Amino acid sequence: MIRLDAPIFHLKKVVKSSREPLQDFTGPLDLILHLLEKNKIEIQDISVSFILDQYLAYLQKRQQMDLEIASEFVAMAAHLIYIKTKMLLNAAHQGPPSEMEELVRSLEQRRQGEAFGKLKETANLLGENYNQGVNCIVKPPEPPKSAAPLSLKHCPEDLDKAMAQLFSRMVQRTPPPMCIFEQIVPQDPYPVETKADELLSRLVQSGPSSLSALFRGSQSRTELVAAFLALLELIRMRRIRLEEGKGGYAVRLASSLKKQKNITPNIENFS
Amino acid sequence: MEIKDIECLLEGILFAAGDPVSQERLCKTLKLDQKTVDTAAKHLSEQYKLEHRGIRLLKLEGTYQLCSAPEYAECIRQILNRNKPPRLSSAALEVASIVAYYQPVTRAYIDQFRGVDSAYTINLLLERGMIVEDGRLAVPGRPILYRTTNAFLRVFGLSSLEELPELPQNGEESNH
Amino acid sequence: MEIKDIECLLEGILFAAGDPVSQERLCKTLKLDQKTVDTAAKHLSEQYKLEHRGIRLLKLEGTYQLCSAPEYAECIRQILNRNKPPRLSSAALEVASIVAYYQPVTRAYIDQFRGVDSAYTINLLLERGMIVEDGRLAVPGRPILYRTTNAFLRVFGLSSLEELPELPQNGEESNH
Repeated sequence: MIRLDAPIFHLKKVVKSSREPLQDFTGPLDLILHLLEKNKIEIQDISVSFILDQYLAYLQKRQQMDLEIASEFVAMAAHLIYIKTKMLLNAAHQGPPSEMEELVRSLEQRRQGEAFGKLKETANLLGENYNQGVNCIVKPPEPPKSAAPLSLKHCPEDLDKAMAQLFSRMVQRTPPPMCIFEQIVPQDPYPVETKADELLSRLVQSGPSSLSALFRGSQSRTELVAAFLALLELIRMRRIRLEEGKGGYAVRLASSLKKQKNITPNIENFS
Repeated sequence: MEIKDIECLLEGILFAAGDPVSQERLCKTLKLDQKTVDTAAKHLSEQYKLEHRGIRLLKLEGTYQLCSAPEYAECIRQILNRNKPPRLSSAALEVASIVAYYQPVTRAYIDQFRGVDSAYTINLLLERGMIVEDGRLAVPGRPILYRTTNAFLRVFGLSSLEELPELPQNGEESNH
Repeated sequence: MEIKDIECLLEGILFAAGDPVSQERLCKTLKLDQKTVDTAAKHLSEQYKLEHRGIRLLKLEGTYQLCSAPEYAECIRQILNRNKPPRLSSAALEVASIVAYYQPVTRAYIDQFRGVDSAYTINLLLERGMIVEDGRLAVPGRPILYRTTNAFLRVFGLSSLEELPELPQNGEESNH
């Protein structure tokens, strides 16, 4: 990963006083809040597109990014767009106080808050410490050298209890009575064998058929499934052939069987 | 056990642990009184500094932790291919300070104090392990309380919260 | 840089790394030749041993690594373990019980008994040495059979399998 220092953002167009030095702020939102606080800019003057342009240019420049910085940008951009949207909407409808007004008011409150001012001073003091403190690098715990089966401690009764629990679960697991399923599966599955018979006699009587026609007239889901399985099995046994035609697939009897009459398919237990 | 042996054992334990180990647990397991453990720790710590060793012993609010000597940080990062943690933004510093001085605090309290929504910054500090959730306040909504961690003390070069610089006087009294 | 400084720096680097660090990387980043690095490492390693320090320096296949001194292993384990002795999860207890009472058993048998997939738990018990593989069942697929070990007996304070508590009454007869 490319190592990135926090980028510097220039907000020349929106900064009213040129005397304010452009500081190397860690995030653009920080910079904006700082400037707002010092009355150097007004939130109305912030051109969202201007900042977004810088942001996008920055993204293009860096293929690999420090995710932390990138996420700060995304958060900032989203925040600004939100404020701007609220502003635009409020210009048209005189609604409740806008986010912008709230922000400005909260900034004023913030200026008034003495406690906060003092805390900020102290925070800056702490910030200097931080630059030292981050250089104390800690290490991850050492992986245990040996598995610790010996330090495990159980009494034999734990085994007993575990078994009792298992047995009680097993009782619960005895299969539910069939009557519960009667509603769900109202009839026996359609036998594949019967379906295969049907399909063959239909092909013998009416000649080749389209694939979909063979499924038509099925009364239930299981009959459909049976038809599908029967088709597969008949193809496997080379009784019928599936051919691709213009309008889709056609099913015809395999030529060797065409002349035979009364074919009884010999499909073994695959239903 | 002589004090020298205790020092060596302490070194081994703290090395293996990596994380801070509480004084209490050390005393209990080694069957030593607090004073002995503390003397050994202090001596070990001084020795590290005196001999310009590559490691340092930190005392953080009733716990001990080893860390690398700060003067080698740059070289270590280079070898291990690690980035220097980004500077804390002033927002993060503010939130960390509010939590440090007034802990345990709720998010609403921090928001009110700063006059802006601090959700993003609180999450950042949580991710960096500098603050943790510490129960909930017994009021409607049961908001989460936050407090600082040992990692906070470490990165701010403090060995306990008592070492926080005093706030300038006539600070307002405040509630959560 | 003097050899003493290199030693201290090496200590700091290896401490922060935790994992092994290759000689090559050390030489390259510190801009030192292999011999110098090796001399410093050897000296540091000897010093650790001589002074009965809590850490040791290992050289393994062109890498260096710090680890805690083996003579303190038991003590370290005691401290770093949680306060209460670790216990098996209820899943692990169930699997251990099934193996204990019905051994040798296959995984399929355990799965069926518990009604859930037990692969992870079986591996855990294998890793902990509480069960071992014991041949294969002579059926298609030749599934592995498991039985309990002496370590299992030790953990449960049993001197033989005959001392296992009697099974609860409603125990069903079952086959593999």
